[in-house]
Parts: sequence; C-alpha cells; structure tokens
Amino acid sequence: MIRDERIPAEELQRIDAALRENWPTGEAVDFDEAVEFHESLPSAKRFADVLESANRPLLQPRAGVPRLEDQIGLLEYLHSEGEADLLPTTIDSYTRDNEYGKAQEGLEAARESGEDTLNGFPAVNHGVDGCRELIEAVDAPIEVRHGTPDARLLAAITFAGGFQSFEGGPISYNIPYTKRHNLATTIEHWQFVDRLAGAYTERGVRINREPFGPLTGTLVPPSIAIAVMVLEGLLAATQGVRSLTLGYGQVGNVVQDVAALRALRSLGEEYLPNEVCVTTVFHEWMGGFPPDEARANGVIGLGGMTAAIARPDKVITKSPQEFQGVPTKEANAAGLRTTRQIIDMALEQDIDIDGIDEEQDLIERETRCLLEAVLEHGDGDVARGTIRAFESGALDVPFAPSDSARGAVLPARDDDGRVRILEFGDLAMSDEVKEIHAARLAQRAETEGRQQSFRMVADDVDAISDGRLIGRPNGGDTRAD
Amino acid sequence: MIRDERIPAEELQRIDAALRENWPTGEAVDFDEAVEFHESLPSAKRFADVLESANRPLLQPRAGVPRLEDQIGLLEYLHSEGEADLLPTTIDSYTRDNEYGKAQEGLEAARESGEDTLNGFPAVNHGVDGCRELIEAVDAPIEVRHGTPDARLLAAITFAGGFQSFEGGPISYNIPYTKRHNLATTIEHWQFVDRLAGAYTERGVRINREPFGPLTGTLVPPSIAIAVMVLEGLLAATQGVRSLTLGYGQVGNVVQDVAALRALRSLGEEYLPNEVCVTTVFHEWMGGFPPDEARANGVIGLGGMTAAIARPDKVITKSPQEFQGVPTKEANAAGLRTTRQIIDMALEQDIDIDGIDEEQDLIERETRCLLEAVLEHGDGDVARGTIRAFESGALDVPFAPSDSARGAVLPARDDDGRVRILEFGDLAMSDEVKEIHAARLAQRAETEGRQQSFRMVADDVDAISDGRLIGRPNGGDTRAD
Amino acid sequence: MVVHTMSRTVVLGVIGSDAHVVGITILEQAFAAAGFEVINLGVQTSQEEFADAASEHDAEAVLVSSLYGHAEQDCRGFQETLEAHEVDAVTYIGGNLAVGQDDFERTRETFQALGFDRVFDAETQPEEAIAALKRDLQLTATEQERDRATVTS
Amino acid sequence: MVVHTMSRTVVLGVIGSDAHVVGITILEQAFAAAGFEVINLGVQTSQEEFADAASEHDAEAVLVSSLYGHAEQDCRGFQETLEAHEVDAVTYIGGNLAVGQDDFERTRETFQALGFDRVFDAETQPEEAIAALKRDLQLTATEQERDRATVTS
Repeated sequence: MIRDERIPAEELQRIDAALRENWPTGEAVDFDEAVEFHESLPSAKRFADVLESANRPLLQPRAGVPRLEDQIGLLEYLHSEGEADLLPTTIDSYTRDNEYGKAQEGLEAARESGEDTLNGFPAVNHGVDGCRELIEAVDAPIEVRHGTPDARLLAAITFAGGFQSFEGGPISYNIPYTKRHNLATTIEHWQFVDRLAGAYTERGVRINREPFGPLTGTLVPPSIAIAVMVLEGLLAATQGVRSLTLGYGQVGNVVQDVAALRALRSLGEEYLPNEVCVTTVFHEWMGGFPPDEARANGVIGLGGMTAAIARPDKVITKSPQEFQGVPTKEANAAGLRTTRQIIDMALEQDIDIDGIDEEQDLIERETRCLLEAVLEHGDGDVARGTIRAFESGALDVPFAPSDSARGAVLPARDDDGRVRILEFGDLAMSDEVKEIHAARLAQRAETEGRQQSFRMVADDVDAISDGRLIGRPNGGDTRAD
Repeated sequence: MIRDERIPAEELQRIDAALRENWPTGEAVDFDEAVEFHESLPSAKRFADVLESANRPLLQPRAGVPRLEDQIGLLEYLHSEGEADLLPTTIDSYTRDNEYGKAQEGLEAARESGEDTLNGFPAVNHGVDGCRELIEAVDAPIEVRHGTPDARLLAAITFAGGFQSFEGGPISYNIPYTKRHNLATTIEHWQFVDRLAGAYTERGVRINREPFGPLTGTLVPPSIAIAVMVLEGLLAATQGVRSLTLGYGQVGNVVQDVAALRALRSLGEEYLPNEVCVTTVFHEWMGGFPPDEARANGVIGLGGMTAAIARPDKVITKSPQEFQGVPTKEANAAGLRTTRQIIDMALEQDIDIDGIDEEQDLIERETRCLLEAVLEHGDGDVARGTIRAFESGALDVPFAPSDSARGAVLPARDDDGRVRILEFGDLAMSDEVKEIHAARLAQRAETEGRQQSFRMVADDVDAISDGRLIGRPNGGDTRAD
Repeated sequence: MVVHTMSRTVVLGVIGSDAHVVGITILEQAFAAAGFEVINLGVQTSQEEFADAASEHDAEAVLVSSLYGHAEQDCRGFQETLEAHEVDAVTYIGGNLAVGQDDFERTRETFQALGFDRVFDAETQPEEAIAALKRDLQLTATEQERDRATVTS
Repeated sequence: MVVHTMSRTVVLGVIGSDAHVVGITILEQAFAAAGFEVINLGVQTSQEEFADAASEHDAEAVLVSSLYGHAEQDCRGFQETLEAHEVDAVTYIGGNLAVGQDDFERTRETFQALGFDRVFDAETQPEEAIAALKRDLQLTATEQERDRATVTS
C-alpha cells in the first residue's frame, strides 16, 4: 500500500518518461533546460518570492480561454485593468479528465471558429513552448489552476513551460470534483506532482503549491478544510515542496472566517516542517451567488472586508457575474477592483473583533481531532491514514460527490451564521466538540421555532443567493412595510 | 435678537399667509384640509411610524427629476427594483435658491423637450395637488430632500401635499451650502418650518424632521457633526417636532463610524426632550468617489458593512455612478441592492469590535465641549448660542463655504484612519481633547516620516477616490511587484 | 384505501455525467426524515446503476435528478432499461431539465413521454415530492409527519 | 537677482457662483506654510471682490480658482477690473477651467488671452503653483523651505 515517502529519483524519472508518451507535447520536456528557463525569468515572475514577500493581501482572479493569444490578452487585461497582483491560467475540462485528444479538437475548433469552444486553456496541448510564450508575454507571476485528479502530465509540461505555481492536491482535487477516482491512486499521482515540484525546488526554482481549500464550496466546516490542507501540505512537503499556500473558502461569518484563516496559518506552521514557507489564500464565497450583479457586489464586499481583517497572503476574487458562470473580462476585472478598494480602505484600520480567539481555539481543537484520527488510522503514515480515515468516515467532506468519501456530514449555520455540524456521521470529533455544535444549533432552532433538520441545511445552501446569510424560515423576512 | 422660543400661533399664521403670496401655488395650502389628507393615508405611507418601528436599517436613495409622471416612475422603480424602504424627492437647485420663476421655466422646458432640464423636482411649482398625486401614486413613505436655506414655502406646500418627512436645518442647510446666508435669518426661517411640522404633529400627523448630518461631506470630525445635530434637534423640538432623525456621514473608519453613530443616538436621547422620538440615519461616504464603478462598489460595501455593525435606523445609499454625478435609475437601484445584500449578510452576526467604547467616549466628551460652549455663548439660549459660537469660532465646520462660519478647523486622518483635528482654530475643545488629537496625528506623521501639515489634509481629501483611506505619501503604494 | 405499513424504499441519483451533489444530498435527508428507506446512488449515475439498485432493493420509487441541462439525452431508453431489469417502480425526475427552461409544460410533456410519472422543476421543495410520492404509493401521513410539515412549510 | 524680503501678499478666491471650498482651503494652507500672507476670499467671489482685496492689501499675486466649468465667462474682463482698481499683480488661474477638458493647451491659450500669467489644470499640486510664484516674484527658497519640499514632494 502507498506510503507517505519520497519518490526515489529513478522512480521519478521512470514515471516522467512514461508520462511523456501520453501525448506528443510531452517529448519537449527537458528538466535541466527547464531549470535554465526558470532561471532566466525576472524576479517579478517568481511566484513564491512575490507572494511570500508581499506586505498586503495579493489579489488573483480565475481565467482561462483556449487560444494562446487570447489567454495572453486576457491576462494582460486582468493585470492592467483589474490590477491583479497574481495571474491564473485555468485549464479546460477535457484536460482535467486527461482527454487530450478532445482538448486538441476543441483547440482546433477554437482556432478555426474564433470562439471559445473549451472552458479553459489546454496547457498540455499548447505544450512547453506555448506555455513559455505565455509566461514571457505577461508581466506577472502565473499559476496553473485546474481541478485535475491526475495532473502529472499537466505538471510536467507547465513546470517546464515556466509556471511556478500549481493548484490542487490529492484530496482537494478528488473528493469535491469526481465520483470514481480512487483516493490511493490520486495520492500517488500527486506525490509525483509534488516530487517534480520538489526537484525544481532543489535546483533553486521554488515551485509554489496550493492545495484547494474550498473543497465542495458549500458550507464546509473550517476544521475539515484545514485538516485537508495540513494533510496535503504534509504529503507535498515529504516530496520536497518548500512553498505551500494553504487555502480556505469564505463561509460568510466574519468572526469564523478570520478565526479559520488564523487557525489555518497557525496549524500549517505547526504541522509542516520548518523548511516549508507557509502562506494562506482566502477564496471569496464559493457557494451560490445572487442572480444580480448589484447583490453579487455586496457578497464580494463582505469577502473583501473579511480579507482586510484576516490579512491572508492572497485572495482569490469573484466577479459580479458569478451567477451566470464564466464572467466577461470586464466583470472579472471589476471584481478585482471592488475587492482591492474595500481591502485598501479597511486594511490600515485596527479592527479587532471579540470572539475570534475563542472561535480559533474551537477550530484548532476540531482540526486536531481530525488530524490525530488520520494519523491513528495510518499508524503514523499520513497517506495511509488519509485513505483509511475517508473510508471509515473519520474524515469526511460535506456534499462530496466522490465514492471515496462517506459524504455523511451535514453542516448548518448557527444563530450567528457560523457553520456548524448537524450530522457528524462517523467524523472523528470529540464528544465535547459535538456538544458545542449541538448546543449552537439548538439555539438557532429555538430562535426559529422549528426543529433541527435537513430543512436548515437546504435553507442555508440557498440563503446567500437569496440575499441573506442564514436560511431562516420564510426567508427571514423582517422588512418593515 | 432671535431666541430659541416657540413661534406663537398668530405669528405662525401671519408668516404662513405672507409666504403664500410668494408664488401662486401657495394659495392652495389649507392646514385643516391638509391634516385630513394626511389622515387618509395608509399606515405604510406614514414616514415616522414606518421608520420608528423598523427592526433593521431601512434603505433610502436620493432621487429627483422635474416632471411629476417621471418622478412617480422613478420612485416606483427604486421601490420595486431597488427594494428601497423609504423614498426621497430631491428638490432642484432653483427652488433651493427660492427662484420659483426659473424653476417654472425649467419645468416647462422639461415638459416640452422631454429632457430633465432641472436637477430635481420643483415641488413648489407642482403645488399641493402635484405633491399629493405623487404621494398617492407611490406605495412607500417619501421624504423631501433639498438643501434650501429658506425652505418655508417648500415646507408649507410639501407638508400640505402629504410629505411626512423633511430634511435640513438652519445650520446644516446653511453652513455647508451657501456663502452669504445670515445664520440668524436661517434659524428664524427654520423655526417656521419646524413650527409648521409641530402644528401638524399636534393634530396627530407626526412630521419627521431630519437635520443633514454630513455637513460639508469632507472629513468632518464626528463631534462637530453630532453637536450640530443636537443643536438643530433642540431648535426643532422647541417648535413642537416630535420625530427627529439625526444624521451622520460615514468617514470610512469602521470603529469611529460605529462609535459616532452610537454617540449620536446617545447624546440625541440625552439632550432632546423625552417626548421626542430620536432615530439615526447613516449616510454612505459623501466625499469624493473613485472614478470607477467597480471601486465605487467597494466604497459602498464598506458603508453597508459599517451600517450592519452600527445598526442605524436608516441608511442613505450611494450609487456606483457617484463619481459622474446624478446616477441612472438602474445604478441608483444597484447601490441600494449592494447595500442591502451586505447589510443582510452581516446584520445577524455578532460583530463587536474593540475600541468602540473608548472612541465613543472621546466623541461624547468632544461634543459636550462644543455644546457647553454654545450654551455659554447664548447664556443658555441655543439659538443665540449657535450664532455667537459660529461667530467666535467656538463652533466651526471644516471646509465650510459660509461667511457665517470661520472655516478655520482643518481635519486629518490619524494612523488608523480616524478623522482628527489638525487645526482647531478657536474651536471650543478642552486641552485634554486637543492633546489627544495632537498625539494621534503625531503618530501618523512619524509613521509617514513627514511633518504634520496641510499636505496630509490634501492627501486625505483625495485618498478614497484614489483607492485608499489614508492619504499616505506616494499614494501609500505598497504593491509588491 | 390500502395503507402500506412495510418499509418503502426509494432509489435516488443524479443521472449522466452531472456532478451536482448538494440537491441529492438534501433530498436523501428529506426522504429519510419522512420515513423512507433511501438508496442514494449519488452523482454521475448511469441508467444501469439506477436499474440495478432498484431491482436489488425492490424499490417502489426511482427518483432521478439532473441539473446540468442534458437530462433528455441521459434519460432516453430509461424506462426500457428499468423494464429489462424487471423494475416496477414509480419514476420521478426533477431539476434543470432543459438548457433553456422557458416553457416548463413542454419539458414536462417531453419527460412524461419518456415514461416518468412526475416531472418537477428546480424550484420544487423536497416536501412536494414527498407528498406526491405518498399519494402515488397510497400512504397516509402519520400525525408526527403532519406536525413536522406544519412547522417546516 | 533681487531678493524680496518683505512680506508678500497673495489674494485667493473661487470665482463666480462656484461653491467648491476644499481646494481653496488647502491652497490657503499651502501658501501660508510657504511664508506668504494669504487673503482667502473663499467661494463665490466676484471680480470686484478680487480687485478690492488686491488693492486694499497691495497684493503681489491674485490666484483665481474655478472648478465648475464656467471660468471663461466668469473671467471675461477680469484684467480690466484689476486695472480699474490699479492693481498690478501676477495673476494665476487653476482648476477645471472648461467643461470638456480634452485639450488643455487650448484652455491655457484662452486664459492667457484673458490676461492670466499662468494657467493650471485641476491636477496641479499646490507646490507647483508656489514654486512658479516664487520664480515670478524672484524669491529664493529658504533652507527650511527646501527641506520641507524634499519631505513633502
């Protein structure tokens, strides 16, 4: 069975060679030559350095279109007009499914028709040279963002292509994204990705890795997200990754979000080896958005305000067109500037909210319960423990489509809007923690004059898109007239 | 010399009769018949009742166009699409200058051309019947918002026309709005307006009055605004006003804004007679806006967030098109919905920020200094005290164009972004208060490595439109790349 | 009226390549709370998997969810697949069933023609589906459930 | 070079019906900090008021501000008004001088033709106007002022 051990060099080369045969563009990958290319890049394009040396939260959007010249234009626009500090390249769905042939068809159709026939940038098909053209053209650090369970070839090509940051991880790009990918296999595949990043790191090219914190994006209790971040961080560190950005998706309660980001940083620094530089990324609300750009700007405003108080190293922004799917570049840039304005107005203020320490303490206790259970399940091995803990339900993610997770956990907001756990399933939480959650949810039930049930969950899932934080009965309407 | 005494009934009638001859539409005003009209209105149109019984902050935009049917359409749009709780009718500039003839020309030109040739609704020209048509057509309470130093005829006609709320006051519609209006004369004119509101109140029609809190809208220290609100409230209460909404304009520092709104409510309740129902209104940022709708939404977001924490009774919203002047109705409604979304998401959360009590205490001490000085200047009479305190500079408003104010006070932000006083002139503050302000500004000067000077003031005036709260040297740019 | 007293099993799932999991999770909770035995097949479920599960658990109802707009092609031949597995169950479908949802009546007719007994739009609350199923299976609500319905509606 | 050492008086004001007060307040502070005697006439100042004040205080400079777009009509005959009051002063104007500010060079020419010695746009910092005035009045900056300029620029 798989273990949390560093892939030996010869094994890395064997996999690397095999992978290159998956698609013709794999041929062009040459590690030594790639290191030279990275060394030729100016300091403003070195992702880890830019992120780790920033003195205010850096902003990054999501964006990806199929054609190279369009992707260059889009990123330049988001850099100049959106004032993005860090840029993304979001990969298309075919590539995420390792369907490079279909991606090639889509790319060719895009080139012929001039339309975006893919929902992202097929980096494997563009190959090393295409990626380098992008990296050279755009004057900011660029990260690969995707959602690919088996991202080995994508990593090999984009790292050689000059990208210095890569999103995802074996849990966070499996459990929330797919149904049938085996977790053990996914861990093995990401060990390769991380080992490759580690190989560059050893040569002085610190590839930044970013586990995907929001998971299913829907009322994820902070401790579950943080536990997954620490586990993916540990797995990556074993393979030699030294720049890790741990993620967290806004739940909308300011105290809980600030506490969670602090807990994420604190536990990340505690659990990960000293040689790893830990940074944090805050994702603006990943759940359902109001079907109205004006109201969407209110949601983005709350995200920016939370970021100003919590001061993560990076913020992934949303656009006012979130409801309708992929935003125009103008809307994407607008989301960036709205966020920038509110962060910069609030950042210098001393806003110290009561109760953050207590909430952080609770989140940390919960996260420790989960992490200890994982280590026990694996007899001290993180990889085995993760697989077994998901099997037993000791670790679980709400609303996970994956067969590798129980999906028995059900979250609901308490009377203050903080995400608590209504159904624990077999989640490895102490009785004390369970009692705290039960008491908070009982208080909400009393306020609303109804029993605790899945209705609260359903109401909470829809609440923000309906204009409120908590899914109160009758929409909680207290309008005066 | 004028005194803070109730206008006798016969004097009220004499002035009223004289006023009616100022413009032909004045003839139609009949007090008893007007009371009957007010009594016929449904409870949903009774401004004071709706505002005072609300259990969350009510939202109100600004809006006024010359033609009656257009004004009805505009208000219906802001009510349905903007979800405004309270509606405005903003009066045109000619009417504010009592130039009813020019307003008439503008109104006729508007009717002929179909264009908005006036910047508001000329209520005097529309007369009692026109006002009533508006009140009857629109299904929400409507307030008259203007900026008129001598608003006596406007009040007589709009009160008879069914409006139950009226913005302004002798200080707040003089000092920030005009150069040459004599303050004593303005107080006398507003005593009439308030006495008329009081006459309706005695007959059971509680006309809500709202002194204009933001004053010059530019870095006004909270204590100065609150002192003016209390003084105008006292003058109005003497004339029989029983529903008073005291105003405050956001300065952009959350702690100071929340503290100021609490101080405003607390001092309002303390200083005003028990029979007066005191409510509060928070104006979203009244200073310069960024020339960009996306960034403007960030400013609006901070306003909404502040309102959710401070919970005023009412919020006057801004639109993302604030920079370019009068917004389209769509942009106006968007500002309302952005504000509504962030308020409703944050309102149920317990957000208790450290330091609010201390800041509130400081604001209250400062305000008491000013109010005591005014009472001393007037030998206990608020009207005389106000006039003399403005003459001596004991009471002053920064950036006031009026010859009636010294305009010697210069504000600047401290290192946390709170508005402090750099130049006191002869402002009646205790030495202790002056020392606190000096220390805070010295701290900022040290942070910025420059001396305290008008440069800070100039930089602070432009800061929010430039994307930050505090006007740091070099725009405070700390962008990493 | 015949009142069933034995445990009633329903099979739930999201058909095709659709990965929307939140709705089906809430539906599972709702039917379980209403006293049904629920077999939740989760997302990305094939026609065969629905039929297998319904056959294995002797289900009385098969509830199909689809939110990504490709329900019609995913459901072609669905009744035939169930029949091939000798499944005799009430069949419902609900969700965003067509890409442009301008005319729900036409969508309803389309899916009724495909053999579904009831067709629901994406705004349907779980309680409506539960109430419909109780009628279709000729079940009476218990007192407790009536009380709950009062509180949650 | 002749160095003036006596106190130098400047008259400031916003001309016409314009009520923009913030800029003129900051300008007053800036010129005072630079060592000038400042007579700030405030907003809504007429040509007569400028001329009266300049004459009364024997001003060496008259600085006119306008931000509401009607400066040209407000300033017509301004030099004649000053001459009628026997005012011999340097005259500057600055602000948003035309409604559409596409071509500032044309705006500059327009106001130079009206007799203004210097014309500034709305983005001009007070320091620029002060530096220009010191040159025009042949004043040298003191050491102290040079230091300040270094810190604040």
